[in-house]
Amino acid sequence: MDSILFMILQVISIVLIAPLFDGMARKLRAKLQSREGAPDFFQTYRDISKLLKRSRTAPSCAHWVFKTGPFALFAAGAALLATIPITYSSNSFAGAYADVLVFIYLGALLRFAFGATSIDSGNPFAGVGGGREQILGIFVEPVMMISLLVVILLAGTTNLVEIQHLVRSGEIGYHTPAFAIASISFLWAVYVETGRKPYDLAEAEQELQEGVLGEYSGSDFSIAHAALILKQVAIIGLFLTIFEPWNFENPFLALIVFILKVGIFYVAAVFIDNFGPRFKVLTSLKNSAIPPLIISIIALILYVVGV
Amino acid sequence: MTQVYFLYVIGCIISLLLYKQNKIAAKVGFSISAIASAYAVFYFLVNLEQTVSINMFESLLYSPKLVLNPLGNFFSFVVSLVSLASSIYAIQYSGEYEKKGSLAVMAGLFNAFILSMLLLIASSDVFWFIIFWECMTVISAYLICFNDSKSSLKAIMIYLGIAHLGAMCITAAFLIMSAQTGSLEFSSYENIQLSPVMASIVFLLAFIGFGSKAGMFPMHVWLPKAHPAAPTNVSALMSGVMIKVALFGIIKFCLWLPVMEWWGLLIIIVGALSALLGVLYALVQHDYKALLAYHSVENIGIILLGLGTGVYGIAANMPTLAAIGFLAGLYHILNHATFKGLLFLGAGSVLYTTHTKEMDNLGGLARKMPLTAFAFLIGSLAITAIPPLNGFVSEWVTYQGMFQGALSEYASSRVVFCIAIVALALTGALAVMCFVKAYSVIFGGTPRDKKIFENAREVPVTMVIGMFVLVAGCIAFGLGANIVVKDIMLVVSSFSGNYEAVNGTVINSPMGSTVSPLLIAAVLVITVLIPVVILKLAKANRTKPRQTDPWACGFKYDSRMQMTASPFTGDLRRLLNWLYRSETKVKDQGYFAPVVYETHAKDIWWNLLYEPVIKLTVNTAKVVSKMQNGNVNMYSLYILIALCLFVGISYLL
Amino acid sequence: MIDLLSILSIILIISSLCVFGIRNYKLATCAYSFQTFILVMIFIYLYKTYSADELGSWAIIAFFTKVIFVPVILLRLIKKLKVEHEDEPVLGFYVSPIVAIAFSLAIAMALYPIYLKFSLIKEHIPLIASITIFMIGIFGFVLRNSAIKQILAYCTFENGIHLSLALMAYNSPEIVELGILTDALFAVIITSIFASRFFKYFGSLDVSKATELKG
Amino acid sequence: MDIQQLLYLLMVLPVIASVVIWFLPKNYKVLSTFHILGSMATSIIGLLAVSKVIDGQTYFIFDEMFFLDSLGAVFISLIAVTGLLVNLYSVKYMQWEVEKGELTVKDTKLFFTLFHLFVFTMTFSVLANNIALMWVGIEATTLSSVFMVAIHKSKKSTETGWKYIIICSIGLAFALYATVLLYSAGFNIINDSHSAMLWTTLMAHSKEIDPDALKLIFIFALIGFGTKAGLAPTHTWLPDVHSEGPAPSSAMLSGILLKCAILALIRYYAVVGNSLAGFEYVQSLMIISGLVTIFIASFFLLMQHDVKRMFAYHSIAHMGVIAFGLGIGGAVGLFAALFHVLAHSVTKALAFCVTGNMIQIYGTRDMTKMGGLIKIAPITAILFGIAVCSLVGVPGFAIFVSEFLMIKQSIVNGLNLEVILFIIGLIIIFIADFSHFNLATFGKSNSKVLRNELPLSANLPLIGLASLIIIFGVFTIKPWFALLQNAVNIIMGI
Repeated sequence: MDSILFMILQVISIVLIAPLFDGMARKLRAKLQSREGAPDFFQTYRDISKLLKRSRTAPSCAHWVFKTGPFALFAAGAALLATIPITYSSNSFAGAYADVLVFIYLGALLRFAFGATSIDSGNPFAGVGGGREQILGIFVEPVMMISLLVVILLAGTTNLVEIQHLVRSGEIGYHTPAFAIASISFLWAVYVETGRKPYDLAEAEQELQEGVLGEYSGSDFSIAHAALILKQVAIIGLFLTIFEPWNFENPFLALIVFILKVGIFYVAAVFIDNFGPRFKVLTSLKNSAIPPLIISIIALILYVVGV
Repeated sequence: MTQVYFLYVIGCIISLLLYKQNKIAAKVGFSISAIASAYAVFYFLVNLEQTVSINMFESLLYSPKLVLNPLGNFFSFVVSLVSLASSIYAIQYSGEYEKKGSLAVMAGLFNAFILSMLLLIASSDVFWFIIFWECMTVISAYLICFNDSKSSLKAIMIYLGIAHLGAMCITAAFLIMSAQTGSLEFSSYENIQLSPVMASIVFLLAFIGFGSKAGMFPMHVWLPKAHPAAPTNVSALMSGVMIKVALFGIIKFCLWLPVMEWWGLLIIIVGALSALLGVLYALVQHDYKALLAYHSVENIGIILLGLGTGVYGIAANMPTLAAIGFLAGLYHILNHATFKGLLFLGAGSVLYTTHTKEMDNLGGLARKMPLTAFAFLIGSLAITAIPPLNGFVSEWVTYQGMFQGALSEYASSRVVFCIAIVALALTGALAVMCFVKAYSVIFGGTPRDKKIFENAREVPVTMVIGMFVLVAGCIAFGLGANIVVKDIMLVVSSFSGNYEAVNGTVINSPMGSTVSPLLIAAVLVITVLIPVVILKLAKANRTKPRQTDPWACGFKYDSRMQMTASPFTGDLRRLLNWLYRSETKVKDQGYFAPVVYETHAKDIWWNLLYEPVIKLTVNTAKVVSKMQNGNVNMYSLYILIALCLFVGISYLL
Repeated sequence: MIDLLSILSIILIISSLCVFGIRNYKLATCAYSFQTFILVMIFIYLYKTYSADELGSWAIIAFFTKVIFVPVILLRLIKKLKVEHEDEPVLGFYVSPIVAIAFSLAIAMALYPIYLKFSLIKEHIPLIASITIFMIGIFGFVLRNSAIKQILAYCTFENGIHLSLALMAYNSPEIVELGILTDALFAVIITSIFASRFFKYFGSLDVSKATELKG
Repeated sequence: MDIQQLLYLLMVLPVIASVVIWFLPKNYKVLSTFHILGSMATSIIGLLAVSKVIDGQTYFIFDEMFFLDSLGAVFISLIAVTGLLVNLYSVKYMQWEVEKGELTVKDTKLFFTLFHLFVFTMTFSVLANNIALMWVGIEATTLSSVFMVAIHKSKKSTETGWKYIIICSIGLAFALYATVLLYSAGFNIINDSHSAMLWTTLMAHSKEIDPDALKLIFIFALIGFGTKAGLAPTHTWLPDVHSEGPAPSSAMLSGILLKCAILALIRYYAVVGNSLAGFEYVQSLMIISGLVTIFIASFFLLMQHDVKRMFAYHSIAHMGVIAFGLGIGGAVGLFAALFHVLAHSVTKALAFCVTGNMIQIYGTRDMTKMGGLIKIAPITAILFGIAVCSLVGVPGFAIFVSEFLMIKQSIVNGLNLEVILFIIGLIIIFIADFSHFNLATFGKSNSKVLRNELPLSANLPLIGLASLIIIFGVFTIKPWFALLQNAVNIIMGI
C-alpha cells in the first residue's frame, strides 16, 4: 500500500520540476541558435501559470471525449511515470503495477486518447497530427518491444523492480552483448518517443505532434502540455531504470538523483534536436527507422542463438 | 442442463407458432431466448467444474449421450453470455426487419442457432457432433439471408462452401480416429495410440476443418463477407461465439491426440499471421462492420497464440507452460466474445439509426447517441487491450505464456515465440490506430452528412440494455480478473497442468511476474484527480468554455475539412501497397463539382488461393459438359467405349 | 471344314452386312427378312444334326415372327412415311460398312474362345457369326443416322443374340425364349411408332438432327 | 392371407388396375379415384409382403420362377412407399396439366394405365428369380415408361423418347448377353435346364462356376444394367428423360426404376462376388464406375440452370454413390449402399415433385428466372430446401447417414485415395447445388409468377416424403435395419 504513496510522491515531484527542465532546454536551444531566449530557466512556469488564468474556448462540435481529453492524457502520462520504480525500488510486490507490459499498454492508452481527442476536436490539422502520432507509434513499437523482449528474456521476468535489481547486482548487464545492443536500439526508440526534431516538431507546425493540442486553450492546454512533458520524462525514466539503474536505496535520495539524471538526458536531447535537419515526418521515419530495427533484431538473434 | 436446452426448444417452437403476428412473435421469441440465456449463464457459472452426462432419446441413431466437462461448461457459459446480450438487443432491433422477412422465423432460427451451438459443445459422439456442426452452419447461413441483397447471396455461398469443406475435413479426421479405436464415442479416444504420421494427418485435417470455421488466416475469406451481411444480433453471435466453438474443437483434438512440438509451433505461426493480416486489412476498411469482422480474424490469431503455447507446453511436457497457454487462450476467448459482441451490437445500433455502413459520411453521432457512443468507446478500449479493461489482462497472460515459451532451450521454438511476441506487439499498435479511427470518425468531430445527422437518435432501450450487459461484462472481467482467472484455472487444471495463478487480487505468471488490474485502476483514478487538485489550488479559470468553430488557419470552417477514415490510415496504406494492391478511382466531374476520390484495398487472398481453384473446376466442367451433345450416335459410341474400357481394366485387375 | 453350317453362317454375316449397308429402305428390309430366313435354316440344321428338339419350335416361332411379321411392320411404316432413301450416314456410305465389319470381326475373334469353352454346341464358325452379327447391329446404331436403319440394326443384333442363345443354351425353358421374342417384337412396334412421330415433328428421319437437349 | 397369396396379388394387382383404368370413361374424377385406389392396394399388399419377410425367410411361387427374399423386400418396400406418395401427388399434378391444356383427359388415362403397367413391370423384375425373366422385366420397364415420359406431343418429348428406347435397348442387349453366358456357364455345372436359370441355385453353386467367365459376365452386366441405372459413361439418356417427362413420371423413374436396375446389378454382384473371382475384383470395378459417375455428374451439376436437369444429374451422382458403397463392400459398405437406395429414392421423389410445384408457380424450369420462392410459396420453399439439403448430404437427413457410413468404412478398409476423391466430389456437388438453391429461393422473382402457394392437399404427400427423410436421417428404425441386415447377409452369401 505504501508503494502507491511513493508513486504519488514521485509523480507530484516530477510534475513540479519538469517545467524547470523544459525552461532549461528552451534557454539552451535559444543560446545554441544565438538568440537571447527567455530571461531565465523559469519561463515555462510563467507560461503555465498564465495559461491557468486564461478562459477557455472549445469547438462547438466536440463531445465529452474532447472535454475530458486533457485529464485522460495527464492520467495516462502520470500513470506511465508511476510504473517506474524509482522511490519504491525496494519492495518487489509493487511489481504488480511496475510491469513492462503495463508501461507499453499505458503508452497505447495515451496514444488512443491523443488520437480520439484530435479527431473529435474537428480541427483538420489536429486530425493529421493524430494520424501521424499513430504512425509514429507503429514504427517505434516493434523496436521498443524487441529490445525490451531481449531484456525480459535475459531477466526472466517482466517485473521492473526485479529487472532493476538484477541489473544493479550485475547478473545481467552490458557484459552480455545482446543486452548492450538492445540498449542502443532502445535509446533510439526513446529519442523518437520524446518527440524531438527529426521525428516531430513541437512548437512550429500545427499538424505535427503538438498540433494535436491546437484546439485546447487555457487550463486545458496547460494540463495537456504537462501531460506531454510527463510522457517524455517517463520514457527517459524507463531507459534509466533498465539500462542505468544505479541509485540509492533511500527513496528521497533516489528521487533526487533520478531527477538529475532525467534532467541531463532531457537537456542533452536538445543538442541532437537542435542540429538535426528537419525531414518530412513520414520520410524521416521511413529511412531512419530501418537501422534501429536491424540493430534490435541483431540483439534478438544474439539472444536466440544463446549468447 | 436439460432445462436450458428445453427452454431454447420452447422458444423456437413458440416463435414459429406465432407465424402470423410478426411483431409479437419476435418479442416473445427473443425474450424467451433472453430468459433461457440468463438461466444458462447462471447455471453454467454455478457448476463450472461438475461433469454432467445425460442420454438423449434411446431411439435416436447411435443413441447419443450429452457430456459436459468443465471445458464444455466454460464454452457454454461464453455462448450463453453473448446470446443473453444479443437476444435482449434483438427484442426491439428485429423491428427493422419487419418488412424484409417474417420475424417469427428469425426468432425461431435464432433460438435454434444458440441451441445447436450448446448441443454441439455437449455432444459426445462423432455422428451427432457433425449433425449439430452442420445445423449451426446452415441455420447461421439462412439467418444471414434476412439481409436480402445480391452481395449477401454470394457471401452466403462462400461461407457455406468453406464451412462444408471444413466439415468434411473434420468428419475425415474423426473417422480416422474412430477407425483406430473402433467406436464413434469420444470417450473411446482418451487413450488412442496413433503413429506420429497418422496423428499429424488427423491433426492437420482437424486444424484446417476447425480453422476454416474459426476464420483462421488462409480460410478467413468468408468472414469479412458474411458477418457484415448478417443482421446485427446474428453477426454479434456469429463472430462473438460461433468462431469460439470452432476453437473448442481444436482444443478437444489436441487433448486426445499424442501431441507433438511442431503442432504447437504451427498453431502459433498461423495465429501470428492471422493476427497481423487481420488488423492490417481492418485498417483500410471503409465499412465499419467489415472492419470489426477483420478484427475477429485478428483476435482469433491472438487466441491461437495462447492455445499454441498450451499445445506446445503439453508436447514438451512442461505442465506450467501448458497451464498458462490454455489460461491465456480461454481467457481471451471469454474477453473477445464480450467486447466483439459489444462492438458488433454498437455498430448495429449505428446502422439501425443511420442505415449506412460507410464510415466516411457519419460523424458527430456521440451527441445524438451518447449511450451507444460510450458503449462503443468501452468496447474499443477493451479490444485495444488498454490496461484497466479485460482485453489487457488476457493479452498480458498471453505475453507471459509466450515469454516462458521463449525461454525453452530449443532454438527453433525460441525463434517462433519471439516472432509471435513481436507480431502481437505490432498488432497491438495497429489495433490502437484502427480503433481510434473507427471510434472517433463515427462518433467524434462534426457530422459529415446533415441528413443522416438529423434523423440519428438514440436507439430503443432494450438495445441499450443489451449493449450495457456486455459493457458490464468487459469491466467486470477486467477489474475482477482474479476471480475469472481462478475459475478458468479450475477448468484448465481439469485437463492439463496447474500452477498457483492467483493470490489475493494479483495474477502471477509462472515466470514470477505479476499484474493486478485493480492496482492499475486505482493508480489511474488517483492520477486523474491530481490535475483537478492542481487546478483547484492554482484557482484556475474554469468558467464555461466559449463555443467556437474549430480553427482552420483563418479560413471559414467547413465539415469537409476534417479528417475522415481513409486519410487517417493513408500513410500506412501507401507504405503497404504491395499487400493491399488498392485501386484508386478519381472522378473529376467538371470544375465546380467536388472531385470524387475512392480507394478500396483488395483482399488478395481470395484471388490468390480460391479463384484459381474455382476457375479450374468451372473450365473442366465446361469441357466435360461437351460430352452431352445430344447426338444419339455419340451416346451409343460411349456404351461401346465403356465396354472396351472395362474389359481393359479387368485384364489389369 | 466346309460344311453346310459354316456356309450358312457366312451367308448370314454377308446378309447382315447388306442390311447395314443398303441405302434403299425397301431393299434393306427384304435383306433383313432374307437374313432371318438364313437364321431359321441354321436352326433347322442344328435341330437335325444335334437332335435339339427345342430348336425346332424356336425355328417355327422365329419364322412367323421375324421373317414375316417384323418386315411387314417396317414396310407398312415405309409406305406410310413415303420415304425412299437413307440420309447421309456418319462416315459416308462406303466407309461405314467396312469399319463396321472390321471392328465386329475383331471383337468376335477376341470374345469367342470364352463362349466356346462352355457353349453347348461347340461350333466355331456359327459362334463367331453370332458375335459378328451382334456387333454389326451395335455399329448400326453408332454409324447410321436414319431411324429405320436403326430399327433394322436393333433387329440385326437381336438376331445375333438369338443365334448365340440357340448355340449356347438351346435347352433353356420356353418361357425364356418367349419372353425375349415378345420383348423384341414390342420394341420394334414401339420404335416404329416413335419413328413415325419423329418424322412428323422433324420432317425427316435423320436422327443426328435431334440435338436440342444438350449440356 | 399367407405369403403365397400375397405374392400372387402383388404381381397381378397392378395389371388389373391398369386394365380397369384403360376401360374407364374419359372423366378425370373417376380416373384419379381408381388410380389412387389401385396404387393404395398395391402399396398395402407390398408392405404386408415385406412385413412377412423381415425375419429373413424367402418364399417361392410359380415353382421357384418368382421369389421374395429380404433383398427383394427392400425394393418392394421402396415401390410401395415412394410409389404411393408419388401417385397421390401425380393426381393433383395431372389435374393442373389438364387445366393448362397441355394434355387431354385421354392422355391422362393413358398416363395412369402406363403408370400401373410400369409398377407391374418393376415388381416383376424385383420378384423374378429366373435371371432371364429379370432381364425381360427390366426391358419391359423401358417399353412401358417410354410413352409415359413422352406424353407431351412436342419435338423435345419425341427426341427424348427415341433416345430413351435406343440407348436402353443397346445397354440391355449386353445385359441379355450376360444372362445367356451366366445360364450356359451355370448349366455346365447344374445341368438341369430349369434350375440353372434360377438365381438362388446359381448363388448356391457360384463357387464351382469358372471364374474367368464370371469376370466377363460381370462386365457385360455392369455395362448393361449400368446403362439402365445411369452409371457414368452410359448415363446419357437420363438427364433428357428425367427433365422432359412430367414431374410424377420422372419421380417414379429416378426414385424407383434406377433402383430396380441397381438391384439386378447387385444380384450379379452377389453371384460373381461369392464365386472364385472374389469380391475384390467386383468391388474395384464398382469403385471405379462409382467415382467416375460422381465426378462426371458433379461437373455437369456446376453448369446446370434447369431445375429438373439438375435433379436428374443428382440421380446419376447418387447412383455413383451407391456404386461406391457397393465398391467398398463388406457388411457396412453393403448396408450403407442399401440404406442409400431408400434414402435417395425418397429424397429424389420429393425433389422432382417439388420441381412440379415450382413449374406450376413460375411456369419455367430455368432457375435463373426463378427467385423469392421463400416469399411466394414458403411451404414449397421449405420442401425444396429439405430436398436439396438432404441430396447434398447435409447431416440430419437420410442421405448423410449412408455417406457417413461409407466414409467410415472406406477409412477402416484403408481406401484413402478413393475416399479423398469421394469427398471432393461431394463438396463440388454441395457448392453447385446450394448456389442454385439460393438462386431460386432468395432475392426477387425474375419472371411473372403464375400462382402463389399450392393448396395444402397438394403438398400433403410431399410433407409425408419430407418427414420420411428426416425420420430416416435421425432415428433408428428397428424393423428397417433388420431387413437391411438380412439383405446384406444374402448378398454376402452367409
